[in-house]
Amino acid sequence: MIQTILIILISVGMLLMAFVAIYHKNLQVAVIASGIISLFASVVYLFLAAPDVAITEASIGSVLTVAIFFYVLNKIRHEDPEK
Amino acid sequence: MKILKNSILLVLLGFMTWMLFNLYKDYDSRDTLNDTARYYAEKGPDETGAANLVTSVVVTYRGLDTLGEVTILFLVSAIIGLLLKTENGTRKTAMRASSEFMITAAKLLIPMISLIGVYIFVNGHLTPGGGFQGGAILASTFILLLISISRNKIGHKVLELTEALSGLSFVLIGILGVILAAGFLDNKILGTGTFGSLLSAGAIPIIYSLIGLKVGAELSTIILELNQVQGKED
Amino acid sequence: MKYLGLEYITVIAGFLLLIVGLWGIISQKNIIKMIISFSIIDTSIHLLLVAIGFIRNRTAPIIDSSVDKLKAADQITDPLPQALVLTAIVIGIGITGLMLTYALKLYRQNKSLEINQYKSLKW
Amino acid sequence: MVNPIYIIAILLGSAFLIGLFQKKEKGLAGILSVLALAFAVFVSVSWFIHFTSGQQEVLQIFTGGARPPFAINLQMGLEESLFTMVINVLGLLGFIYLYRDFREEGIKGSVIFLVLMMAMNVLIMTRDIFNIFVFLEVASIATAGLLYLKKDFRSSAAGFKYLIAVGVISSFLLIGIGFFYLHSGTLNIDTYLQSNPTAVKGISMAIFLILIAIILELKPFPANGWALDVYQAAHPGISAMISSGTATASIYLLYKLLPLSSNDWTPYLIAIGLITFVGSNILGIAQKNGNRLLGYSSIGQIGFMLTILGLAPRLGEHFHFIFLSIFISHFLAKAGLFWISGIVQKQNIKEWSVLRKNSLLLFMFGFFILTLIGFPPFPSFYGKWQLIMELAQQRFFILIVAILAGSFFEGLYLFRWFGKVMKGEEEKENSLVIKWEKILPPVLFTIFAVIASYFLNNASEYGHSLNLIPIYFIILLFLLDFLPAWIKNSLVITAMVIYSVRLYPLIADDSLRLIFAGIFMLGGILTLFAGYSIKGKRAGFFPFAVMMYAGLMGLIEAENLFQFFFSWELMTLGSYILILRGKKSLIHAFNYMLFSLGGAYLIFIGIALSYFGHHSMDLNILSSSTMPGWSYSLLAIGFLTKTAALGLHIWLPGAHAEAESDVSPMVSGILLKGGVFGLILLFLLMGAEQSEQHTLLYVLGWLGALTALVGNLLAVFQEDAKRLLAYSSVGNLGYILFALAFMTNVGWLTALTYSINHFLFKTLLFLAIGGVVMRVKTHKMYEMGGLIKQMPWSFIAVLIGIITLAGIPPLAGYAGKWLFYNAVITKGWYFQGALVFFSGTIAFLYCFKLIYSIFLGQPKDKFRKVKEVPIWYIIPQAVLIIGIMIFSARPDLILKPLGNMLAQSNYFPTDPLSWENVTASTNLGYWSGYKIMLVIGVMFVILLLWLMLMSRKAQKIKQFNIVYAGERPFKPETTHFSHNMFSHYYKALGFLSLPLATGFWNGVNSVTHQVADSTRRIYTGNGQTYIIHILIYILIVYMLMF
Repeated sequence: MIQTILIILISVGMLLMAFVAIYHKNLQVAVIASGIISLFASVVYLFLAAPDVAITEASIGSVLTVAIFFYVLNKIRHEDPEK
Repeated sequence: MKILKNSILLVLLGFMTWMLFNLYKDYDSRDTLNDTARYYAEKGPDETGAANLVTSVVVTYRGLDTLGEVTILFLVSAIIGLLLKTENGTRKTAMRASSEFMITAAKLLIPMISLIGVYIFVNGHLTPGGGFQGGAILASTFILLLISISRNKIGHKVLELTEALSGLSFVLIGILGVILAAGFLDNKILGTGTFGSLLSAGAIPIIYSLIGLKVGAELSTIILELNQVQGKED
Repeated sequence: MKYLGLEYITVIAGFLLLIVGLWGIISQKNIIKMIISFSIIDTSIHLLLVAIGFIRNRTAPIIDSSVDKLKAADQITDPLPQALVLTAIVIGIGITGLMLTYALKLYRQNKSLEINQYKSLKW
Repeated sequence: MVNPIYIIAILLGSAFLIGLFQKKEKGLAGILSVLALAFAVFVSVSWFIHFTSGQQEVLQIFTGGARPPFAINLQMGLEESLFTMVINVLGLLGFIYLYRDFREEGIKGSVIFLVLMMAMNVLIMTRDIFNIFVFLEVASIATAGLLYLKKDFRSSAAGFKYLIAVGVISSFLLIGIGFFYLHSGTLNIDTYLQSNPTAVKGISMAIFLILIAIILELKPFPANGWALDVYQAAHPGISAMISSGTATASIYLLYKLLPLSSNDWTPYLIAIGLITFVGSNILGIAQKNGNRLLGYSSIGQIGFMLTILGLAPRLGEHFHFIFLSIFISHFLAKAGLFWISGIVQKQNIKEWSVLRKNSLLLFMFGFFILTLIGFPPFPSFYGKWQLIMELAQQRFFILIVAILAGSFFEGLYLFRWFGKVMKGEEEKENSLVIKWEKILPPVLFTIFAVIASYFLNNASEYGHSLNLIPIYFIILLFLLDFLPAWIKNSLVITAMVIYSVRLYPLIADDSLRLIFAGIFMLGGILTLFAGYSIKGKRAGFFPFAVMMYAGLMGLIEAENLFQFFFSWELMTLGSYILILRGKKSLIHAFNYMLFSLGGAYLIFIGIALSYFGHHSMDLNILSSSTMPGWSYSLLAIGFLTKTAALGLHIWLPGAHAEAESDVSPMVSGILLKGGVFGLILLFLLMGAEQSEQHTLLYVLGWLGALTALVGNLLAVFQEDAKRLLAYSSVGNLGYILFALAFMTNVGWLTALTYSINHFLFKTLLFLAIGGVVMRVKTHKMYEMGGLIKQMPWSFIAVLIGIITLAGIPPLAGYAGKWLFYNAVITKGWYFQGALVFFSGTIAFLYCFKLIYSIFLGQPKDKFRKVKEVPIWYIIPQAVLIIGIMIFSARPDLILKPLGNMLAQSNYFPTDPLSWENVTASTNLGYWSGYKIMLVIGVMFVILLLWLMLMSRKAQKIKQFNIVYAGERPFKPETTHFSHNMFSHYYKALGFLSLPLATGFWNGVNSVTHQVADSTRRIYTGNGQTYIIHILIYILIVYMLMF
């Protein structure tokens, strides 16, 4: 039962984060929000008896993907049109 | 105008939801394993010798998929390099000055985290985790390395070498499977060993380590490429 | 009560996330946002796949102390979808990385991140 | 045999190995890649040979040490070996083509290329659904990666759109795969099929998602904007790989996955395919960018293949042949064209005229274009024929119409492009740089296409009945094109003589065929004589001249409808290119081709309709058509496009007038008879006098009469000598049609007499006038004048020509007229007869204009020194004049056996002519060509003598005699009598000559363009819109299906 409630909460959290990711003006925040979705998802995977997937999603989905996003965003910010 | 467009899109999405709901309607939770999964559960441990059945599926039964996916990362790292090549062909690395603290921390942390990564993929056939996860962790240490050490010379060469050699070995082991065992990527080219020990499960630990190295190298290359680009106008 | 099982909730969450992701991809003009939406879609599909492999009250498909090797078939969940998801996750980061590189390149060439600015090819 | 898994291992291994190389080792990297690709070719070819030499057993390749469905397995069977073979050959050549580009960019490019090839091989061989997903992703990423070869912004934008679109599509694929596994418990195709699947709603939807994703990968119209952008932006070498390679793999995937579905996809695939085929071909019409145009064409062809795939259950045993024929032509031609595009490096199709700088490239371009359109003997013709016939047999008439409409639109833009390349404005800069590695792949693909044609011809149901000797001769002429013109000309003439000798015994007892064979062969040889006057090589003339004549002869020889249509198309193609050779003939040749193409497709449908319910292709099936009204009308309209009946005539004047001097007589005097022969064949087979098709004949009769009237009337108002003759041909063919429609013995004799006459005098006139035009270098008659002194021979030739034309006794034209009156009176079509009679008098007007304006009156200063036409023009004219004389004096030589045949063979037994020596008589009167000749001859001599006696005292007036000269106006020609000669008639009759037909066709043209132009705006260029298209597409198909 606790699991169910937790999963529902996490799911709601994922959806909220998805809206943040889509609608937040600041791209950095949006990227982090998408990383949080992955993190939440990896928690769900743990509940669903999939530790392998959970580790992968956490390390690749939330850490590395976000890192790549940041590298690119950083680059874009540095290449301002005014320069 | 924008509202109109958005409402049309919403209607479209509404239909999409309806379609997916129809897919959901027929979804029913399972209470037994189907034949395929039952085979993995019953025969898997003996055939492959791996305790982690996901690993046995990923590395052996569906090894060709894994080969494909490793290839994807390999491709992506190559493509990014090609796409971001600057006009005059020279590339500069980031020259951000790092604080002493960062360097010290990195020196401490990097070996430790790398070790964790290696541990994860070496034990892929026993515990959760494996090549991808370990590789990803290796790549994270690489990010640390980039942040902490300026003008690092850990350049493409090492990464490319790791990438190519591990990829080649992967393919070669696959071919050995054809020659020595029942088919491409068959892990039984080595004995399956004692169930549950590190040196067991035939070629799985080797393949998974190679995958780990390769994934790590590839993800690092991707990051390196993106980082090098960053240095262009600094 | 049946529909309160973890897998049902996850499937619903997956579908909803998929819809939101699709919405993002067709409504957001910013290509970074489009790529974010794409990775949301990716995550949603992973959720679906893992839920498909799940069987209630069973453990992870790893033969360890808690699982009897001989009765594994009655104790573990389906390992195959998990294997598929592993593959899919790695493919996902590959594609996301490539999309981002294209975004960067487009920004360099056009100084814009708006998808409707890239219409030099049409008709 | 080498295990096919090594293809994958070697390709991938080399890719990884090249990753090790340094920049300076790029030569080595290139060699390694070529070796790896060659190895792949070797393996797949050896398997293909293995399977085609009788081996049946399919090889299963297991991986992962377990049997399917637990591990992934690959399969190598006949189909797999074929498709991997073509893809690997493409890969090897494609790599060689791109070699230099890869080299310049370092070594990573070859890595991506090798991986792409590996992915395509796996996609074809694998039997596992998730494996398909993985390697589809590999292929898409590699494709997106290869776009790096072009560094411009458009290429990056296209790459991004492509990635996003493919990403969304593969998301749906993955969902489908997941739910498929949930419901079926397996990922293996074979296991699922063997498990006797029942249609659970859930699984059918999962399969729907999988299939729709694969279909979307095939870029169905209109959800394909992303693909078009890629085609346009990518390096052409890459576009070739996408169009021929990836598409091949995807279509094979669909073929492999289709059996999964328990839903009947047939109607959906057919609809998706046809919408794509017709839709993108219509959009292609408005496209100016070469690569994008090729993209449209690619997508259209893939749509066509989808349709065939959908029809597979209905086509039964013929499916493989049809599919292969269409597939292989698309595969070879599209890759070839993209490769050529890479050599040309021009965007706008107008600028492609730079191809003319290299005749090999030009040849290959034309070759590939024609392969795409499916002209015989190119490979796709056989498949298309078989397909249409099978569809007819199963009453899918709407499909036939749609397919041919799509083909027509495709032909439209491809021929326009072709024309622009052949005749468009010359490119100034000399910028065609050709490297060996760029030219080798298309050359090899051309050769492959020839080989494919050969095999398809042998494999096709009726192919063995074809006489391929002319085709081989045409190929030989292409190879000998470097020789000087006179050698080739002699060669062709000799060949035609030999051919005639061979043919004669075959048709000796069939006077009808004999006459037409005579016209085609004799005419051919005579007109070729004129070609001796041309110096140099005359590159590219003879193969097509022979093609036209081969087609015409094929019509005569045809024993079945396949041969007939084959020859018809051959004739069309040859004549099109001959016409295109004229200086200003670009637009006219294009119009000719459009009408011919449309006409050919109508004939095609007509044949298909007649074939329904029969099991042979014999010509006789026309006589028992189950839908006589439709099939006869369509066939008739098809033939009438070639004879330029009113409304379908607008292509003729320009085409005939602007052709080269010796080509005009070929296409006017000879080629038009091809259409007449078609009509004759049709009318004969429709079933003689007791034909049920009275209405059709009545309409055709009227059409003939009106064509005669309008054609002649329009001829009157022409200032251009050749155009005048051309319009006169329209009118003359109107007579022939009118007389044929009588369906009586005398009527047909009339028509045949007219045909022979028209051949004799029109060839003569076009040769004579063509010779004159060649000398004075203008077509305008009012600019000529007084040429009788310089060109007495031409004057005589034209005089005899117009006497025959106008039907003045004693020459053969009069015979036609006499027969004509008899026929009209017997038939009772008085009103139409009067119309035709009236148009006959109009012919006097333009005949007069022709002879007067050119040869009489004041000679022009600038033409004082022109010489008589070359001897090579005079010889055939002399022969023709002799022919006219003989036919005038002894018409019985031809008409008697002909009349007997018509009477005896139960076609037209009633009211034949009765012959008594040279005198023919009906119940209305009698006529003897010989006596008339004699009488008129005597009268002529007497009158001439009398005139000479009377005018002994007449004085010659010098040209600049003040009485005649007056003041010299600013533009002297316009005051000339012959300028605007019949303007007063125009006031009275001009309304009849209003360009109604031209206006109508222009309207059709502009509407089509408008539709194309406004429809293609759905491709906004916005990647997001493309994704919305994809989503809508999925939804619509889903709603239709569930």
